[in-house]
Amino acid sequence: QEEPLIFELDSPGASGVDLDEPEEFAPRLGGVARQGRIGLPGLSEPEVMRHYVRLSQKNYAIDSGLYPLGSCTMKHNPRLNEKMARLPGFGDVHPLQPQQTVQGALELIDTLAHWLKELTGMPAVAMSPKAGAHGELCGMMAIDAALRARGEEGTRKRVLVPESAHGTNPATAAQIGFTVDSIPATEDGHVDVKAFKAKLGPDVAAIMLTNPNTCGLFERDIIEIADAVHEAGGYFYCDGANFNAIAGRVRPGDLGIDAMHINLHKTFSTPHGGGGPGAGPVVFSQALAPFAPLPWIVHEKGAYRAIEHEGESTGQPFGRMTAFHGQMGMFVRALAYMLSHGADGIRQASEDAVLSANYILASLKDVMSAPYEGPCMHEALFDDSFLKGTGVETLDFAKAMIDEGYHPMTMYFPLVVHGAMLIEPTESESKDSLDLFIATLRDLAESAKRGETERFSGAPYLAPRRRLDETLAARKPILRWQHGRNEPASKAAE
Amino acid sequence: QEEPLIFELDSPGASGVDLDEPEEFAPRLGGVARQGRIGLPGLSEPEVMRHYVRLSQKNYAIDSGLYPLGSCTMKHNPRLNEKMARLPGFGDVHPLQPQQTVQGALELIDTLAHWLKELTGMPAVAMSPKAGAHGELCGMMAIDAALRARGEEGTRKRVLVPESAHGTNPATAAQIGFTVDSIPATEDGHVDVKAFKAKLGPDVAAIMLTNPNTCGLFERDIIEIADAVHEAGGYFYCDGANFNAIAGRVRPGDLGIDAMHINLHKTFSTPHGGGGPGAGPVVFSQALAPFAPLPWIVHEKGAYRAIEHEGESTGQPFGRMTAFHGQMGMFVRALAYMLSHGADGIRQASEDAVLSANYILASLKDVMSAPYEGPCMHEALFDDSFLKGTGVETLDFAKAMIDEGYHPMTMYFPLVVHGAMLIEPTESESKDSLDLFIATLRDLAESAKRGETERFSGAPYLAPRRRLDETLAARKPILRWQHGRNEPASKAAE
Amino acid sequence: MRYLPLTTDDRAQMLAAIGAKSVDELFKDVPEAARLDGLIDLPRRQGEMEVERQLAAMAGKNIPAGQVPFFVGAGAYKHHIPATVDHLIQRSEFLTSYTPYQPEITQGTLQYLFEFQTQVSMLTGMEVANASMYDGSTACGEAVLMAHRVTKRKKAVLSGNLHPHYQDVVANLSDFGSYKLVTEPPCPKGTEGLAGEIDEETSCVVVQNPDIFGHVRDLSALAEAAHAKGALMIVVVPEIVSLGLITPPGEMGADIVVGEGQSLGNGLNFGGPYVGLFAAKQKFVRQMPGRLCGETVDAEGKRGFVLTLSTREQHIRREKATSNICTNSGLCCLAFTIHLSLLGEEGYTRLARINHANAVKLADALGAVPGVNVLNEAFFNEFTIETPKPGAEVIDALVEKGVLGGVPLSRLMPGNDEMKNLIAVASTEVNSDQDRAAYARALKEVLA
Amino acid sequence: MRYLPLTTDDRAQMLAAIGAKSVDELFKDVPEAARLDGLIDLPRRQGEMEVERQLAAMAGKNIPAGQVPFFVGAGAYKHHIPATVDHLIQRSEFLTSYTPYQPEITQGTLQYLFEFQTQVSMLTGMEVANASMYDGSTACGEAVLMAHRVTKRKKAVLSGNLHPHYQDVVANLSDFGSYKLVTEPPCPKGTEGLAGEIDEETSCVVVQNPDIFGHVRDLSALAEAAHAKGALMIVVVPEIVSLGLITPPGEMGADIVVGEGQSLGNGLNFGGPYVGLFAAKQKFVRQMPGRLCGETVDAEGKRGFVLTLSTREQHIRREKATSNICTNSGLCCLAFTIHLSLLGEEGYTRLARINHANAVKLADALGAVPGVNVLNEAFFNEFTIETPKPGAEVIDALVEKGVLGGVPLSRLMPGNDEMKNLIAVASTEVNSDQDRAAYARALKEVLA
Repeated sequence: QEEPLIFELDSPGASGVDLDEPEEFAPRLGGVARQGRIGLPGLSEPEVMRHYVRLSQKNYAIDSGLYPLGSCTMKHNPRLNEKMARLPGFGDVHPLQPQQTVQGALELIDTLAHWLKELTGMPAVAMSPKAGAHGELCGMMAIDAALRARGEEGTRKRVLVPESAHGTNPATAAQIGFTVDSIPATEDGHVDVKAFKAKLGPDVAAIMLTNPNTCGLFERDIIEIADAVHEAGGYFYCDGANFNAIAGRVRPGDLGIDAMHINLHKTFSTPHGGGGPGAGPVVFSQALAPFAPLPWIVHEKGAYRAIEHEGESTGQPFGRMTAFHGQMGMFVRALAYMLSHGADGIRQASEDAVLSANYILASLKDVMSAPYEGPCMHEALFDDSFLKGTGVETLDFAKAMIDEGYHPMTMYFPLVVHGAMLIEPTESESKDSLDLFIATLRDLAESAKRGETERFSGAPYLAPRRRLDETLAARKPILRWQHGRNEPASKAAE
Repeated sequence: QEEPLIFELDSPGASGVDLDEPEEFAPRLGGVARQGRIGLPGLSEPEVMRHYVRLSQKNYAIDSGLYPLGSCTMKHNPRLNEKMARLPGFGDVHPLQPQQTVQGALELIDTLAHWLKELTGMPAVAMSPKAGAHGELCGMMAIDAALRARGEEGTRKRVLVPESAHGTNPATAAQIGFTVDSIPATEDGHVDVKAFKAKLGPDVAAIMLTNPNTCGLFERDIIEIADAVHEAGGYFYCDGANFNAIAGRVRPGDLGIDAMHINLHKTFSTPHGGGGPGAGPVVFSQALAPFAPLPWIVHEKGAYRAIEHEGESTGQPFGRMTAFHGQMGMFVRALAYMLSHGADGIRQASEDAVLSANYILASLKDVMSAPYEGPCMHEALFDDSFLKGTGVETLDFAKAMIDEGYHPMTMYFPLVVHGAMLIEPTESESKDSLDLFIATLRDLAESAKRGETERFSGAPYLAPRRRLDETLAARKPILRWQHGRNEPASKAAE
Repeated sequence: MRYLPLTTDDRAQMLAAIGAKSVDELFKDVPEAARLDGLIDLPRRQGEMEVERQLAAMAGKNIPAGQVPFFVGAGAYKHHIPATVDHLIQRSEFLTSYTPYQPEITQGTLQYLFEFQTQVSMLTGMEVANASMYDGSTACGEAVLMAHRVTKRKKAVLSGNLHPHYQDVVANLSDFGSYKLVTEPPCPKGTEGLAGEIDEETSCVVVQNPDIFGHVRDLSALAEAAHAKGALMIVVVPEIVSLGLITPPGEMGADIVVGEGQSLGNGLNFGGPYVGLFAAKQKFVRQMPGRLCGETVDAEGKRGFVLTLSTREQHIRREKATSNICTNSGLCCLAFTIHLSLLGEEGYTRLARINHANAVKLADALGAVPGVNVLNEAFFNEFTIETPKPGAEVIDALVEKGVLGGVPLSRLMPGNDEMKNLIAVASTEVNSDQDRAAYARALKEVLA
Repeated sequence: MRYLPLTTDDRAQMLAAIGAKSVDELFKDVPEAARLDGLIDLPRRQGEMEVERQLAAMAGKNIPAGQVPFFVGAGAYKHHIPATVDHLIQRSEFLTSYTPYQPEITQGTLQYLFEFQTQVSMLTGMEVANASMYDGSTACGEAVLMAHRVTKRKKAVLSGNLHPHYQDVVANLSDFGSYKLVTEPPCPKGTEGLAGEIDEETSCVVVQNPDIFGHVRDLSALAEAAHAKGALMIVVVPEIVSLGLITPPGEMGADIVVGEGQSLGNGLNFGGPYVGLFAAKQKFVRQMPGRLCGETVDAEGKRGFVLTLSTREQHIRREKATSNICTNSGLCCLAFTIHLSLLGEEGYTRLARINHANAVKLADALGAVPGVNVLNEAFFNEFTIETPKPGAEVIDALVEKGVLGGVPLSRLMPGNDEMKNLIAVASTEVNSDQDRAAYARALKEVLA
């Protein structure tokens, strides 16, 4: 049974809520009362329930299977965290309530900030960024603010970004007016330090680096890189997407980093939710700490206080990233996760993530092709050379995994490797689960080499949908349902 | 991917909880400390989560599809009810807390009792029975207690039960020492009043009747029946399984009934839960009220009090059905449902249930065969005469529904009709949903008549399992997993 | 009406299809005298917010166990339940699924029932277990009836230290079933000798471990005495966590074990729903009440599960059924099974040790209060104290001090003077040192 | 470690397969100077019960909106959310699913995003909407950047009655992006004239409706003025329930509409996560930021949904992307969409009427308190009162009386003397007659 759109289930006049019409009163709308119908469908509660339950059944999820997504950590989401985030004292408090009525909420943010600072060895953190990319923006703004304070905002406009970087890095730098200069990688998957140094100069504002990098490797020359950029008068921004590989084993503060965002969902297990909400607090070095944006929490005279405006406390905040305090819901979940794991558990989790990735790398590199020698960090990178001549592309290989009950790995990223396949098993998988996954990928690789191309080119066969026509979607965008045009696109397209 | 048993996922030593070993202490177990291992498997939290999520995905549920089950009402379960049952004031109170600390819990039980009494027009209710069959037992015990009070327990041992009754009726009567005497049905699906009257006599303790009856019909002679059994010195027990057809339109108390259980999950929407827990409060007439079992709630001097022992209040309770107060969790859900619906909504729900059943009967009686003329109440009964000569049995027909995305209807019940198919759509289905169901059944009926037997004999083809060998299961019962015998039965059976 | 999908238009169209002028026509078989024209005198429909308010107001009048130092037991226990449990049992596919009579589309339910049966067998040390009963007390009643069927005898001997409510349930079934029952008087010292009551007419002896006073005993000798007379021993386990630390009844010679499984996965819920455990020796399986799930294969030879041996049950056998039961505590079993799966061997046995350790500490703390006497030599997580004042008064006075201190045994056995000054006190993993200190302090004040 | 499935044995076996002696070997690329040998100075792992206790203790120090008469708004609103919403968004398949880059196995997510986009378009009266932004304030910032891209101009004119935090977010982006910004002073009377500031360099004028003081206005003339100069009108909707009763911005001539969707389906959450709404005219679609879900067909011709027009996005375009955004508020959209689906046309518009009616009643009640003046002629569910004492002091004094009475505007605009005695007061369907009476009574006492 196909599931219609909610609009196609309309019973005019029906509603899934019972609300009593207010008693007669004189509206005070000043003449801007809405005229005419909006067009929303009417459904009863049981219909809405069934509709969304059925929709959910078309989704893959970490609760039902492994996600081998590199750079997009999908780990176990404990339900304790969900329960805690729903405590009325957290879920049902308003960001503009009088501060004496939200002391526990402020304490929670302050406590989480303490954990993040300790784990990173950095002296300050901005909690408000709403997602990783928002954190990047925050970090680069702080760098720009620091440059202004030095009077160098006009001269330092170049930001160095490795080829292998996440797309958000150059996009962020460009959004606030920096020019992006690309750093090449060495053959073994690291930043080319020599080339990097050659690019340094008085116009360089910062380097943006991911570490562990997107090839799954730890940048072993990172301290040298930090020293060099600092010596050249620039700052070191680290993309913290991969912090989950090293948390508890390495502190970014010890590596010379000036700013780094932390994806709470990647490292500290707030659920991905089908694409958000996330949270991206940014830790700062002493050099950048004064410029951290509003608001922040201070603890004085036995009480917590949210600093909401410049001048209420020390510091030269560069401004405000978002209306309120940030993603409180994610904060609660992340802190619940951290308290559960503790310093020991967080370290063990990082080790298990790295161990699992290396186990996959070691177990598959004879049938698939790995561009770099191990050991890797928490992600194992493969390229498509093992598919050469088989007629099977990376995309086909990945889609065939769906028929075996797996979500595909990250494909075609990082760009520095041809037909890249980046696999991050995370610490959440049991050895049995890893072994089954390895066996499946071995089987697929051997199948490809045997020339069983049909298994790949038409895949997936067993999913709720066969492969979807993305070109059609982009060429003639249909971005909403409309009355009267409610036949499926299949007919409309004919 | 197949899902193993939890025991087959064992990682010895692992655990999904973190508990600290207590400090050294001197146990006081008097020499009965357990020796040796229990044999429980060790799993982490993520593994347990995934295991049960995957198991759930093998289930059909009302949230994802229609259940056309006659006599086993499967209606929408509002989540408000779940939320209310989990309020700490209900979910986290102990049945033996001091009564002054559970006044609200006692109030809830008393309020629900009031609603049940008003809806049934009966003066008393026993809340403690744990399920419908437990309620039947309670009701028949009250009848026996009343007979004892009259000194007739030795002489009145015969209970009259229609052929069409639920199996629990005779089982209950037999369990407490009554003999069961069967009443035949008329050709039009009702109790044969003449035959019934002929069976009355000084040895008759009671009649047990379902109304609306299991053929989906209202026993139109019910008042005459009640009068007759009363005149003969017996009591009238009504099986309340079908009360949902008439709630708000007819009060059993107005029909001469002495005792009736109410399945809260059938009539007032506490979720079925894969087979329980249920709840089966029993309403009583004035004649039986004094014999209601312990405990019950009284309201006096502004406070609620639970009467837990004979002599604490008036009445001659026949005893105790269960340890505590009954199914509080179900009480909360049922009351939330009743308050939501209100007197008006409950009546409308009954009407919609009856309307929907009649709509199905009217829409299918040309392609399927209906043994009785309508109108029916909340269930539409069909027999297998339309399958005659097609080679398709009722069972096959029902299993073929699975491949169309439906749970089968109730089959081979009531026993008075050959190859019975009893369909109860409930008030929870939209007209679109009913129309789709009707269209599917028409298609199947026509397919059967066209002789497409394969579609039926091998069904289901698209379920998580094909048809299961129930004979093997009963012949060589394997009722638990055991170490060392953990290969699937398929191999063991070879 | 948010729960009702049919609109006025829909209803009109459907009536037209049926050929009826009004819904009233469909109710024409109802005798006119009994037709209600108007609405019953109850409130009209209300929105979610209003219903929430009313029920929250009622809930707010109760003191939840989690909000105070809490020591109430006597057959239901406050434990910490992992958040995973409630999340999983609320999944639509479990919560709103029907009894698994159609096994092809209910393997989820059936597989967890099979897992549940296996877990219950393991914990109790028995060969087989059913898919649960309503609760411990009704399971106990059914066990006695089953013993009568197995032995074809009609007399049961009940320990006086069996939970009084359980005694009442058994007595009720025996009474209406015309069976004979011998019940010993309660023995607060826990030294009751039952063997002497067992004779050639006795079908079973029913004994609880830990008993209502918290005493833990070795029942092997009693089992031998019962077996010597051809009778069965039924052991009642009121606190399933105890089996993480105590020799299982199966190893003591039990023939049938029943128990209350609430402690694993299930909240206090003011007494229900709970989950009755029922395990027995393999040879008695066809006399067991309740649902059984068994392993089998499907048409393609794949392992699968079905409800089985239903020839014992009422929907097939009607008046010849082993029991009238046609429900189990499905969702409560699931909660039990998930909680126990999370615990595993390590967690379950450690949880039991924590419970015992906490109870020992509490017994020492309360025993040190002037005038208080702990009756028990051996116990698990519950014990009995004797106080210089009546237990019921002490408990009420403790409420005023914010402590829920246990169950006065006079509440369970009114009219028995021996119980007047006794209180059953339970302590689980949820009790902290502060809780215990608060109790001891409050008790001292109350008794001063 | 309950979240970590690997056992010590597993780890040893895996190391052997890798050919490493220890985990340390795998971290050999980390510079020695930066390797941590010991544990970071933070607490060790804790069980669920302990974590729950700590967090519940923190939560217990806050006053939840649902427990007091509550009138705080200014960009986030307390509404009643049906239980169905939270149940559904917690389904594992929604909660723990990844961004739908693999559409074949994420049609659930994609279809609700398509439904969400349609609903947002309908409410705002716009042609297209994206799959959400972080929140209303960041959506507002992105809207200004988009206007700059569309018009190829660099100056924005901001209403002084735009939420001050939103102003800050826009200012911040403009500042670092080197764009020009003209911001009007706030106008508590709601009579601000913005048209005069719009010139040939202006890319957009940004105006909020209802504004920070609660004023509701017809913006048609402003739109015409903007369009006359080739500028766009961006309308900010801080309370999405308002569109059940107010003319949608699309009908007033808006080119881009952004808003805060928290009110539907999402809790207050102390400020996040919320759901930013972003709608625009069709012709601007390729300049929109954020994810877009579109309809297409699969290889068998069946309707399906995909993320589309990703050539605007950072993972393809890198530094040439329309925005650096690579997240939406997926689960918050779902909550929004489910709540709105439950409401439907009837429920949504009635909810808006109830909100307005309650606010009108409250305005009358507070306006009757001696010394209190209601500033607004026209409003939806929020209005501004002027009190004889400083607003911040009044609000603090109300807290002592158990009423959370609103937002002192001096908190949002410190240093602006005009704001000193003003309070923004919101009232939704959750406020009862008793709540309003309690507020009026307390206010009277505070001002006495």
